[in-house]
Amino acid sequence: MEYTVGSIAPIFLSPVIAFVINAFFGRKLPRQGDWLATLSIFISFIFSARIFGDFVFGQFATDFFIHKTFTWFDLSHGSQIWKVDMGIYLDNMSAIMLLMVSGVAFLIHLFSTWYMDHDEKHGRFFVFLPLFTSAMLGLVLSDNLFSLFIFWEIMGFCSYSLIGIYNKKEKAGDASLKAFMTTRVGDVFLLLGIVALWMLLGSVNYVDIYAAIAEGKFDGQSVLGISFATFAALCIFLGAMGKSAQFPLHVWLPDAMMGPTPGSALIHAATMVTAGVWVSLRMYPLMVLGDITWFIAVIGAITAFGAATIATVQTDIKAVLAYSTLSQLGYMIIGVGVGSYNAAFMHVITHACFKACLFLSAGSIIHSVHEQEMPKLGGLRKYLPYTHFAMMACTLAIAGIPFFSGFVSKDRILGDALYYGFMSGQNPLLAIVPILGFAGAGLTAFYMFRMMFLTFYGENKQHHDNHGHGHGHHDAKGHKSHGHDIHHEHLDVRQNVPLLILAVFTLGFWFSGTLTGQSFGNLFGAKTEWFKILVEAPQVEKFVNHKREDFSKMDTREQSHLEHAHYHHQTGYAGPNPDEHKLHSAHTIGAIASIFIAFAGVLLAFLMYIKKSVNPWATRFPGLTKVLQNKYGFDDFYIDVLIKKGLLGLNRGLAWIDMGIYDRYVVDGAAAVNRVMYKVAKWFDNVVIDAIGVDGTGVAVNLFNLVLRIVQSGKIQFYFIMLVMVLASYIWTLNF
Amino acid sequence: MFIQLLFASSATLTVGCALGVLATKNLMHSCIFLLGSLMGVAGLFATLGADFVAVTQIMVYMGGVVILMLFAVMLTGGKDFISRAQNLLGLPSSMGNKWTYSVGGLVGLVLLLTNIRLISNVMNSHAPKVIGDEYPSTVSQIGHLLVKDHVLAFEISSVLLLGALVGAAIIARPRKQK
Amino acid sequence: MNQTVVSYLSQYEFYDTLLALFKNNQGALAFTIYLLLSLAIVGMCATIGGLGTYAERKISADLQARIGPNRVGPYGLLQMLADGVKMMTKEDIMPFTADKMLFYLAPLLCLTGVFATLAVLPFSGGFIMADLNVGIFYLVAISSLVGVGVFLGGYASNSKWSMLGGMRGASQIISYEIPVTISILAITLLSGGMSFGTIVGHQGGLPHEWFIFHNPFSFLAFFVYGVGALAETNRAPFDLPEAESELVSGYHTEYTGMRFGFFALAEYIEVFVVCGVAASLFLGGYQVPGISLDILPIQAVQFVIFMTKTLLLYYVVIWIRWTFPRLRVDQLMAVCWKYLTPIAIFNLVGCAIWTVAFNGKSIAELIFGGGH
Amino acid sequence: MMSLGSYLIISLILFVIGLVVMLSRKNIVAILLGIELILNAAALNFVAYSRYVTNNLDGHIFSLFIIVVAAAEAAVGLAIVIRFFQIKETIHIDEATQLRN
Repeated sequence: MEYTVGSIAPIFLSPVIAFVINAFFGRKLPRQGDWLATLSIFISFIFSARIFGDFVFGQFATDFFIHKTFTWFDLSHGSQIWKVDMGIYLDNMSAIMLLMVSGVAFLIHLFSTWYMDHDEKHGRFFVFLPLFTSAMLGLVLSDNLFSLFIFWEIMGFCSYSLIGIYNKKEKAGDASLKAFMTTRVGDVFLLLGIVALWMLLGSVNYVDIYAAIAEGKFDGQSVLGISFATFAALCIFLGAMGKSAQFPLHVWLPDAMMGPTPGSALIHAATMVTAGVWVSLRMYPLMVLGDITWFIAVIGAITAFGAATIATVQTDIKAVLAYSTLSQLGYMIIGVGVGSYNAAFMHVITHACFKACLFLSAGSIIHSVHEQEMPKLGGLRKYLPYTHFAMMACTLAIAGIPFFSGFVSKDRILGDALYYGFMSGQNPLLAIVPILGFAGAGLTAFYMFRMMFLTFYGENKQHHDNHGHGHGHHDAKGHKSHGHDIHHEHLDVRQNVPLLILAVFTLGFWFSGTLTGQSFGNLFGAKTEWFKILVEAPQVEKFVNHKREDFSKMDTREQSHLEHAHYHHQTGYAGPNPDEHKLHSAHTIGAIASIFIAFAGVLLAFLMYIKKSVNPWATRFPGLTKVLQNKYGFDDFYIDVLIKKGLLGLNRGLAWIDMGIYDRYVVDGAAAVNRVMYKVAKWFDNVVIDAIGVDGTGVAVNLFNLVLRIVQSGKIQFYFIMLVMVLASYIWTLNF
Repeated sequence: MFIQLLFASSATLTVGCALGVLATKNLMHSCIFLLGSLMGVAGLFATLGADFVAVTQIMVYMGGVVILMLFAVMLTGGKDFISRAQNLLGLPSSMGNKWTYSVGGLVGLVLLLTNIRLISNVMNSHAPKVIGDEYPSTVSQIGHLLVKDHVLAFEISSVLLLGALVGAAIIARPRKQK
Repeated sequence: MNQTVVSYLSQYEFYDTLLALFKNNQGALAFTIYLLLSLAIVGMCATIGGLGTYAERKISADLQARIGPNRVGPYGLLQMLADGVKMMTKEDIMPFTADKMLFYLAPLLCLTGVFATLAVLPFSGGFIMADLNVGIFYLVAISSLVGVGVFLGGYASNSKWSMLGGMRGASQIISYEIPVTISILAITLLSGGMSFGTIVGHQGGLPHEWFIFHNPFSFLAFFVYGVGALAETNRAPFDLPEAESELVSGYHTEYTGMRFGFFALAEYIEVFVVCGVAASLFLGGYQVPGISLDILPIQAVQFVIFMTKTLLLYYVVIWIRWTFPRLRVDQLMAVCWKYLTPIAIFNLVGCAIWTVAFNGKSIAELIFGGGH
Repeated sequence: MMSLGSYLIISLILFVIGLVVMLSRKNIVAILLGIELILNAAALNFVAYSRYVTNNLDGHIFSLFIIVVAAAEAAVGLAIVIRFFQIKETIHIDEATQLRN
């Protein structure tokens, strides 16, 4: 196998070229260049598929990686290294991620060509979409934190543009600003972490960081009183929190649905939000070294549960999906925190597939019905059969029903969390992680089926309600909604094929490699449990003697030179090696519990919304519903408390100090002293100063003025003459 | 022999044209003399083996600075010339009069003497080296130096140029007359 | 070290006999060689410039279905001699209000700027006056003297038409220098050197080895260079400085006789130089297909090949002149700043990325294999 | 004939002439001409020292930067001159004394 840069670079470059062409000449192209963007992503997909095939189907061993790099600039001085390299780092994880990103992005592009047809923002949308995808692909390919940060910021900009693409709507503008500013908080920390690492190590290459961890370069280093590794890991994780919308910084993601639905699909599924998980996975050894995995797990658990509760009361179909994204991201972060490295990554992939499909289905509904408030929908099953099929498959997957992908990945995370919380001898308070995780899983099943039942089942309210179309219609389409009829679905390739393809990948056996988890029903050509075998936490010791490869050199290592590693239950805990038996029993318990919880959630939803035998929560717990509908008041908190109370309060406090203390005591007191002094001073003034001082000064100034007036002529040449003369006299008085 | 010839002619051109800049009363001629003087300096660079610097000098000064100055001279003629010619405001002529020349000459003389003192010191302390006739190519070395040792200065100067470009465009852009 | 024609000739044996003829005085011999060669080149180029006027008339006549000059000599070939004689014998008129010094200087500056570029033009492997390390950079730099000449010609005449023409000419020349220089920079990036020897040496004799077909960006760069060079030489459709219908004849309105001839000669030779540069930068220059020997007779073949390519381009330039209408001033600047410069910068970046990504290989090498 | 001394003397002459031009002219453009001469004298010195004393190319780099700075200075300076002329209708240096009061 040979890998040149030329066989990898097109993955990233072809969408960039499409972006450039669309940005400058898009208006002149037929269909405003959407076919070009789609084609470019397809090219990326082809190249990614080749790499995926080589890496996964036995070409390379588990720990194989390709690292090509060149020095961008080098400020090294003496023994201190300060350099920035740029390059490509490819391992099994990137190969899988590349295929997922390019594949999902391609389907989303294809769907968008249908969805954005006749939209006034059609061209602009297809300028940013390929750039967004290319930034994510570049982020996956990059071999160092610095270029990762560059792509990270490009994605931030693109999400800003995509969310606010309907720039005439004030809400969209607000949402885009909110997304930009909230992620910026995280980005500042990420940059801080990168700079800190650069300062210590002189390089921010992954391999250099791994090698430094293995060599113990972090030992004994501290900054601001805490260990350096903790500081750097915390900063980088805070950056990841911003991008992956974790608990305190999550407020931007639900608002991000202001953009067109395919754009949300791209933001929520394949690209932007997974970038945070991606960087946490890449920097996992640093997180372990910095001992912040418990923090990560807790943040993930809070997000997973909190978002799930909010999702249960949302009425906007896209809002439900947005909060479910938050919740699922929480699971990924739990996975990172509890050390189930490959399950967290697997959840990234499975989630990307079913969440993209869910969003595209929602887009299909919105585009057909021009309505996205669930209470106004219902009974769409017979109008949108393909959409119903795809969305049902995805809902089963996300709810964690067995044989679907969500079960495979989420169950593993939950099993590891169970072990982490109860059996690994950690702090007993950390039991909150599995508890919140399981509760969230149940809620997930509940709210997803609630959405399904409200949307596709029951009676159709569209025929009776002709007036409610205009409002609540967040996706301002270019054309007016007709208001009297649902478009019957016919098999439009661009609408339904992406949905159906993605729906196929909600089956669990693609990811677990087998249908049942045993050697029965193997996926053709792949290994059993290929995901577990191929993805493992980076073993930092390997990188100590790693030699960098020249950027332009061809990589021609043969398969025969490497042996396949065998799968161990090595899950990379921070603590002592996990007890194999305990872990296994934890997984068994977790699987049974999560199946039970999932079905309980489905049943509850069924009883509430189909049988109507249980009152919906809204009538039962109005107070709680109110809280949830306010999203725990985070938005209000940020605006009212943090900005209004916090900043304004600070201002008021400062004003009080100024007016109350300074004015009253210092100024007034000084006035009293002054009054006494005044009497003394008056005499002194009249006699001493006026007579001698002032008049004398006047005379002196007058004299001095005569000289200065000549010097300060305002004529630049005169100044120059003075300068030259001073210089000359200086030289003449020197003796050398 | 060529080098000597080139040196002699370049030095003559440099000094002669510089004197021309000083002597002429016509600003346009002054600019052209400056052009000649800068060409001479480029020739001197060439005799020092600095081929890249010499060509850059020609490129920047002839292709840019001098044409820019010619444009500036043309754009800033106007009424000024008439009023100056008749000395309406009582200020010295735009190209100087005998007073400004004598002041300038005096200061120049002082600086000349000062610098001769400096140079004589330098020449006494540094014994003149014997330099061979070879002129190795400097282009690739300068390229390496620019992106390695002097990369910071290189980047700063590029930012400076960008700033100058934008600043010049903003300062000189035509404004709406009231 | 800088390669020159003398150092090229010194590898042959007859150089030693020549040296003996000059009593082993290296300098004197080199001086003689340079003198003879520069006389030859200047004479040749002057002839080409003269023939240029003839070609222009004849080709334009052909394009407009006329006959063109046919009285003087066979096919009117001696027309240029007649023109020359006419110019030399005309009265040399100096406008009363002209700035005399600059009026004399301007045509000379134009002519100097053009003739100085001939020193680095690679007529063949050995027949190049001085293959400077900074060759192409020197050529670009020194040819900006023409802009000063044009400007001064316009200013010194002290007439409205001349002034407008001169201003237009100078601004046009310094503006179009930017895309031209940037597209040349893309080629130096590919060849890794600024000397003509290096640039031509990196190409081969056959079209797929030329830099124009090296990659998509250099293909675009050729056209950017072509358009920019047309504008820099004030050729139609960019001949605003001497637009007959607007400005009488622009910056050389007030010139007569041989001074006018200098301007015209400078323009025609500059077109030749620009075509030569395009030929050697993009079209393989003097490279002979399939022959890598370096013997003296090959030089003649190389010379013929170079001249063929250059004169073909020359024909294209004249063809364009008589085909396209003239641009407006605002269109002229828009073409330069809004289209050519961004495209040229895009080309430069693209060439850089191509060089890194494909290790400097051309498309042909990537497809057929081979190369370094 | 060619030695460090001769280059220094040429550069000195250039410098002094530039200075005198700067001081004796009252036209801002003419003063800029003088500045160009002075900058060139400095660049010449750098390159001469680079060849005869230090034997490395740092002097060349320095003179390149001088050329860069001179170009930037000319661009901005002439822009200011043109703006000044638009306001005052003159480029006499003695008119540019607004900051005096």
